Amino acid sequence: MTNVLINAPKAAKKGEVIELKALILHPMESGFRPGTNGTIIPRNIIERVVATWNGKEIFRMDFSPAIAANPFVSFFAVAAESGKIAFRWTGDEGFAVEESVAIDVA
Amino acid sequence: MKVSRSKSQSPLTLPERMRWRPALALLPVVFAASFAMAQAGADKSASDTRRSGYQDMGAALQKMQDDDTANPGMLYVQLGEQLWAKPAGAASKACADCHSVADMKGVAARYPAIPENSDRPIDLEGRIQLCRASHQQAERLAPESRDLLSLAAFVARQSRGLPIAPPDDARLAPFRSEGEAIYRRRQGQLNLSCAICHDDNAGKKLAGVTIPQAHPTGYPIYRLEWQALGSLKRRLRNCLVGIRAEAYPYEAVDYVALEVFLMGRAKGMPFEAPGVRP
Amino acid sequence: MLRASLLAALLLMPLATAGRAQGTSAGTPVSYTVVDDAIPRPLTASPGDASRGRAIVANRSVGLCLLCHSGPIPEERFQGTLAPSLGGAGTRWSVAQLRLRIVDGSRLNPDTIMPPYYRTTGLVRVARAFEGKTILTAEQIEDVVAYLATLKEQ
Amino acid sequence: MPGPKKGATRRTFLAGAAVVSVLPLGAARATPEAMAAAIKEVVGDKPIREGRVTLDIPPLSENGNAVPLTVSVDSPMTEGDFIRAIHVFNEKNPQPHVLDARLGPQNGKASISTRIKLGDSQKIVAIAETSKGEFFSASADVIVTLAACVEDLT
Repeated sequence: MTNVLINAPKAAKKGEVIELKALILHPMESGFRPGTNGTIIPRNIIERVVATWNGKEIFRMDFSPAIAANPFVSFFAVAAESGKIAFRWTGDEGFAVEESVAIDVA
Repeated sequence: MKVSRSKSQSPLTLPERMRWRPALALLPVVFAASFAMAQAGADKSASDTRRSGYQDMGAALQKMQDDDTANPGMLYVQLGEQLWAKPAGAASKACADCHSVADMKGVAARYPAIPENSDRPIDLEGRIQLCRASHQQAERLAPESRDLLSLAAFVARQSRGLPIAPPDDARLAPFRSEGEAIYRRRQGQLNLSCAICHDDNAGKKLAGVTIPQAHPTGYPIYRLEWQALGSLKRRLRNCLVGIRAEAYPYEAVDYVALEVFLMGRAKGMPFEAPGVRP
Repeated sequence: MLRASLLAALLLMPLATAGRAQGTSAGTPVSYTVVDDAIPRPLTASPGDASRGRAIVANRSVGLCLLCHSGPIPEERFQGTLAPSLGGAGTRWSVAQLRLRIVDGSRLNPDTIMPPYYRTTGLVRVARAFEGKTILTAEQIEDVVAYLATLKEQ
Repeated sequence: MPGPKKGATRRTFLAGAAVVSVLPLGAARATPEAMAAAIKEVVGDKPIREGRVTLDIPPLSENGNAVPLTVSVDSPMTEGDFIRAIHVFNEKNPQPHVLDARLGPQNGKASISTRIKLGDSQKIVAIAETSKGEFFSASADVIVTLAACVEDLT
């Protein structure tokens, strides 16, 4: 099941600054919260998201447990060339999800 | 697309996932109607003092709900869209084999309703469970499970912007009365009723929180307190816990009666699902 | 007027007696006597402590008071607007009147939204965890009364 | 987090988690001092100047579980003059360093948005690092409303 929503324009003019937004389903369990039995629920967070444009890194963000559940991130990028914008989230318990969208740059 | 997890939880094969990508990409376009448009299009007279909980939220949360690319409820709508098309149960049938997505327009805005060959109302989640049992021959989904909420969110999303329109069915009247009786009954150690807070004191502050009028305009909602999507039943349970009353079990008919009453009370108000609430 | 109040007190007596019959374990109400619109005698042998009472009032999950009321407790930022400010409560009411209003305000106004802090009967669908228990203990009620009595300023 | 700071910051995150597993919750709260220390870890002894950074966060949040925030920095974002990193810090969450975003000229605009958890009302600080190694900051005070009723844990 796809647990990711990426929002990026389908097409952009070369040199245009576009906004990229991404949402991912993840509990971001902080490791500070007691569960129903009173013991602390183990930490389970996404630690990092890296965005690439045709394989070249354009943005990364390291998360702490203070990032909200189902993390949302948005940033900007200069439309340089047609191709693939990919997001890769990695974190605790071997979490690794990659998702990409295509963009036409003219 | 690549999904790798040490504890893999993806029941779909890769080709299946690929197949649904184009539909997913269309999501924001298909459902672009904003809540502002919904408000404008709603049939509300000037003397109507009813307010959606949306109107009691700050600008930041209103924006979170309105922007489909920022509303976390849309993650579940997307999951629901995938489940909608996925065969399930012994009949190996998908929702999509019987219904078009377009047919779902307005459905969530008129539930709870009494299904064929029955004399009792069921809510939207109940309708999904009934379809699973009778048409898909699939097991019941657990209350508040991600799959059930996602399917409900996907169906509810098709009614965004439409006025809440309970069915004109006289058989619902006794259930509406029962729901109203529960709404007005004092319960729990704190001896409070729904009406005491949400009719008599709506708009005032309970601690720092504005008490809403309790119109179920956006269910299932993404509640920040839950950090997840949840049903109207879960929200009702929260209130019951708050007044230290024994919550009804999820299967209780009492909830459906309350839902019939509340949806009747919100008749004509625009449907917002998936709503975002604090 | 006085006769009517006394009559009311007498009518309420059987309820109080019934309370006593339930025993004295923690959470089970001790009996009390309503005179006019007040409970003149403390619920406990030792007097309430105003500073403990303040802490109970300030605590959202113990006293619950600030969910509905505001009060002169500046460190608690979010206070309710459903009910009158607690400021001046000690001027508006006597200790005995405060006691009844907390113990069971519904005896004075059946439509009150004030929860009955010291009643276990006549309640519907109480959560199992709270069944047969009062919201506050007799000691806590006396502490809260002692605190509210100190609130002389509006 | 490229460069020598990576390990240090990462250790900070993990150390916080480890402490909590053995101490009561209250012991792991970040403090203004912990925030200052976390900032020093990123900035070193370089001066931090006010300005150029805009921290957009609602002054009042109805729920601390997801507080939207945007940090924008005034920068041409050219090869010779760009914003290299944006950091966000807080005073009262268990760990003071909330996020570390890495940018470059390819971003065109130095602006990021996300949502953070805030357990209580507190001060938030955003710090931007320029390609020339300068640091600029902005801060905001956020009031987080406490939930009136808590979720059923059963």
